Amino acid sequence: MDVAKEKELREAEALAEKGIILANVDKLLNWARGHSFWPVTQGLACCAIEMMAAGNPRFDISRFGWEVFRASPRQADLMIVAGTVTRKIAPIIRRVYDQMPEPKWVVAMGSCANAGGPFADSYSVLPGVDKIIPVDVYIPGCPPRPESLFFGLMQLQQKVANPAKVRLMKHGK
Amino acid sequence: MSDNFAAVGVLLVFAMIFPIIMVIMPKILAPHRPDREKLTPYECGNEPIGRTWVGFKSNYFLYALVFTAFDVEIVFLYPWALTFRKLGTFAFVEMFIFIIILLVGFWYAWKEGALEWM
Amino acid sequence: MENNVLRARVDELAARVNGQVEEALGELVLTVNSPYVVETLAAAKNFQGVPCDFLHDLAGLDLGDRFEVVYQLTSLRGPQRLRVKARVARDNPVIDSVVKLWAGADWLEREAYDMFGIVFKGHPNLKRIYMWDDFEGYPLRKDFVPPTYEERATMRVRKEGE
Amino acid sequence: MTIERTEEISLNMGPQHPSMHGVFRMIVHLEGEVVTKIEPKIGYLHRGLEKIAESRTYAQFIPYTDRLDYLASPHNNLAYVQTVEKLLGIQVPERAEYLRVIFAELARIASHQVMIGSLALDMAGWTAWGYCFRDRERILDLYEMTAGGRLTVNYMRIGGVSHEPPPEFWPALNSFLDDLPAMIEEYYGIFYGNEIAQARMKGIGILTKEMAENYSVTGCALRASGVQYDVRKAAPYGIYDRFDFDIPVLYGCDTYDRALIRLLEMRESLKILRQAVRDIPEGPVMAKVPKLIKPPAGEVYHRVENPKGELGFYIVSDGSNKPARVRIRPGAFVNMQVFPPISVGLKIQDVIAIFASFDAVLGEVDK
Repeated sequence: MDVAKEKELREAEALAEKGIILANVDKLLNWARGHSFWPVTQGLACCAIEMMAAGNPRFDISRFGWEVFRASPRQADLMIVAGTVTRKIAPIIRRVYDQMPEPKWVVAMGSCANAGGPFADSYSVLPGVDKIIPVDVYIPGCPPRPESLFFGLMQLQQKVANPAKVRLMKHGK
Repeated sequence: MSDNFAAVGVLLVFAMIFPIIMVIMPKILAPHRPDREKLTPYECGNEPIGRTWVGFKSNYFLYALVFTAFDVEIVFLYPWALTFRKLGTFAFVEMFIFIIILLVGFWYAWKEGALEWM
Repeated sequence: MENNVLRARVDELAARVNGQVEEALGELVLTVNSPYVVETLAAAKNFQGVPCDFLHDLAGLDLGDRFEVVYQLTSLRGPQRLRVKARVARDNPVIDSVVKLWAGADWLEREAYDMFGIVFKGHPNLKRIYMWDDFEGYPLRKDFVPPTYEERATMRVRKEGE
Repeated sequence: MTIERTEEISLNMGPQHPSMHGVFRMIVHLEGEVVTKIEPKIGYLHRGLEKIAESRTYAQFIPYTDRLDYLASPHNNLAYVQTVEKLLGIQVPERAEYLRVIFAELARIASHQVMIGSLALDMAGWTAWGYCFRDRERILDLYEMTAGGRLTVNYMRIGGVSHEPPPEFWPALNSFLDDLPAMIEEYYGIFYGNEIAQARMKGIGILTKEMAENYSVTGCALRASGVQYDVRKAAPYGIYDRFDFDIPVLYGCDTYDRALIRLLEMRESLKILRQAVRDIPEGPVMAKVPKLIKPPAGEVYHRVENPKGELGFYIVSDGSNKPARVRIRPGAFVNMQVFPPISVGLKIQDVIAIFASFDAVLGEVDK
């Protein structure tokens, strides 16, 4: 069954489940959330410098509305894990993730956060942040360029804007 | 001086209702799933250490006192500043005596070092 | 001129602490046994004329049958450089700490303890510096068995008061 | 009950903190706002680089040195690669030496720009941060044009450099060097000349000369405490003895001088770059190096003037193609030991400025 029909079915199912008003409000909210992520500053290693470069005048993350880097997880809804996750910092990252309020997403930036990267066989590195927290978007690269960080965040925007597609992928798996 | 207080009334009502709406909106729309881990105090990701209920330094309390004293003074100045032309010179002189008295208080606070930052 | 003055001082010091002097790629290396290390370094610190009074680096070394603690000495006042290697037994690796001579050795010794398990007697607060406190084993030893993938993939439970 | 004195608040400035330059953690014991004790805890980015080095061949380890001090990655390559060349006894061709000096000095300028930017940002100086990162992008373009990578450049090889820079590298480099003096003036105007920044940095975090020498402090922190010592002059490596530049030294021993000396060093790096661009010879960029590098058994210690302090490599080889031991002596790791003693008795916002003035990058500190 082609994707458009499937999406059509999902929309109908969401509509029936929530009723006309709430479904539209949800769509509006997801649109708003997608266009204004507030990332918590979880810069660990070299990818953090590329994340800073993304926040600076040349690449300028504020063209997309994601430039508000909040230091405390209480005011953030997106965690960009930028850098190597060592086993010593793993519980701390898990706790910071838990302390973020509910509509939250995680972007694993860089091959260290994806699967341990060049240090995967080291005794003190966690092979991938998805072992401890659910990750939504993986961005390859060591360190990924700011443009690929934006591309990854745009994929997250798609994912947030239409959760039906997410269910599609889950069922599709 | 226009005295249509209706505008002030509308502003007052709107000023009360608008914050209430802003408070209620998240309760309706935002998902609310507290769990034990989320409710622990945030200390850069670590286990919270040390007692939070700690006797803080007394200088902080002095600043609060000095501030409220002169804030109340300004509250008295506002109505006077709006209408002192109609009240004539007596109120004018009266207010300056009031300010001078408070200046003495300010000088004393300064001398006693209440304004020194730790 | 500089070099053989230093060479003379080092030879005379080596005689006193029965260490061996050799030349490795243009650098003097003085190898001593661990009990003499503090005395050697104190003497090297105030050589007349060519004091090697700046502790540049302190590193652990696992040579299979024994450990070695390598001190790189340089100086801010001259080109003299000296490398002192202290042999430490592998079964009970204990050596005197040089924090008294150079306060800069504090974290370097903690790192050597963390990575090799070499105990520095007299160190003010000898604890692991890189690994978490209840990590078993000393990673840079040749016979260290690294944790398996499954063990590394799970989040470690944090000890109280870390 | 009467409180004779206030109780101490112990505050966790943990690994996830905007002004901790990565994942440094310290427990600060406060008396009101005055710091009474600091317990630094590091190791949150310890990736075990020295253990990894023992299971990689000599050439395979070069990209790992980029990730040590990832703000000045060509400079780390230079340190490691020169150590192995000392072990092998290889003579690097002239042009490669000059290219190495150009990339190393560009790395120094980029690293100092990030240091000035993050020091200003830690004191809420957003403008200086924006300016520094904008100008640093031009250096990253030069890296990318030549070696493909922006941050972790991996440009140097054992025996030379990986390849010749493209023809448009030289005009871009010259235009950057022409604009650099104006950039330095701009940074001074925005950040150093601002009296709020001066008031917050002058006289804070005094590191005396004897204390610096006793704590084996190296690099800019040492030169800001009145010791005119720089490895490029004291024990010249590569071809640094051919360039005439002088070593700036300041005697204020405080945070302001530790920050100002980096600005002066950028001016010196400009001089070196001008001379390097002027008299770079033609010729090959890579020496004849055997495909399989197996250095003779032996050991060598080599140190380099990294923008963060002196970076030392101690390599012990047992004749096989993998090193028996690679010991990395990070500059910032040793410098950080002096941070707790000099910041006791100051206010907490001063402690943040002192920490930023030491410019510790946790990739290098934690190895």
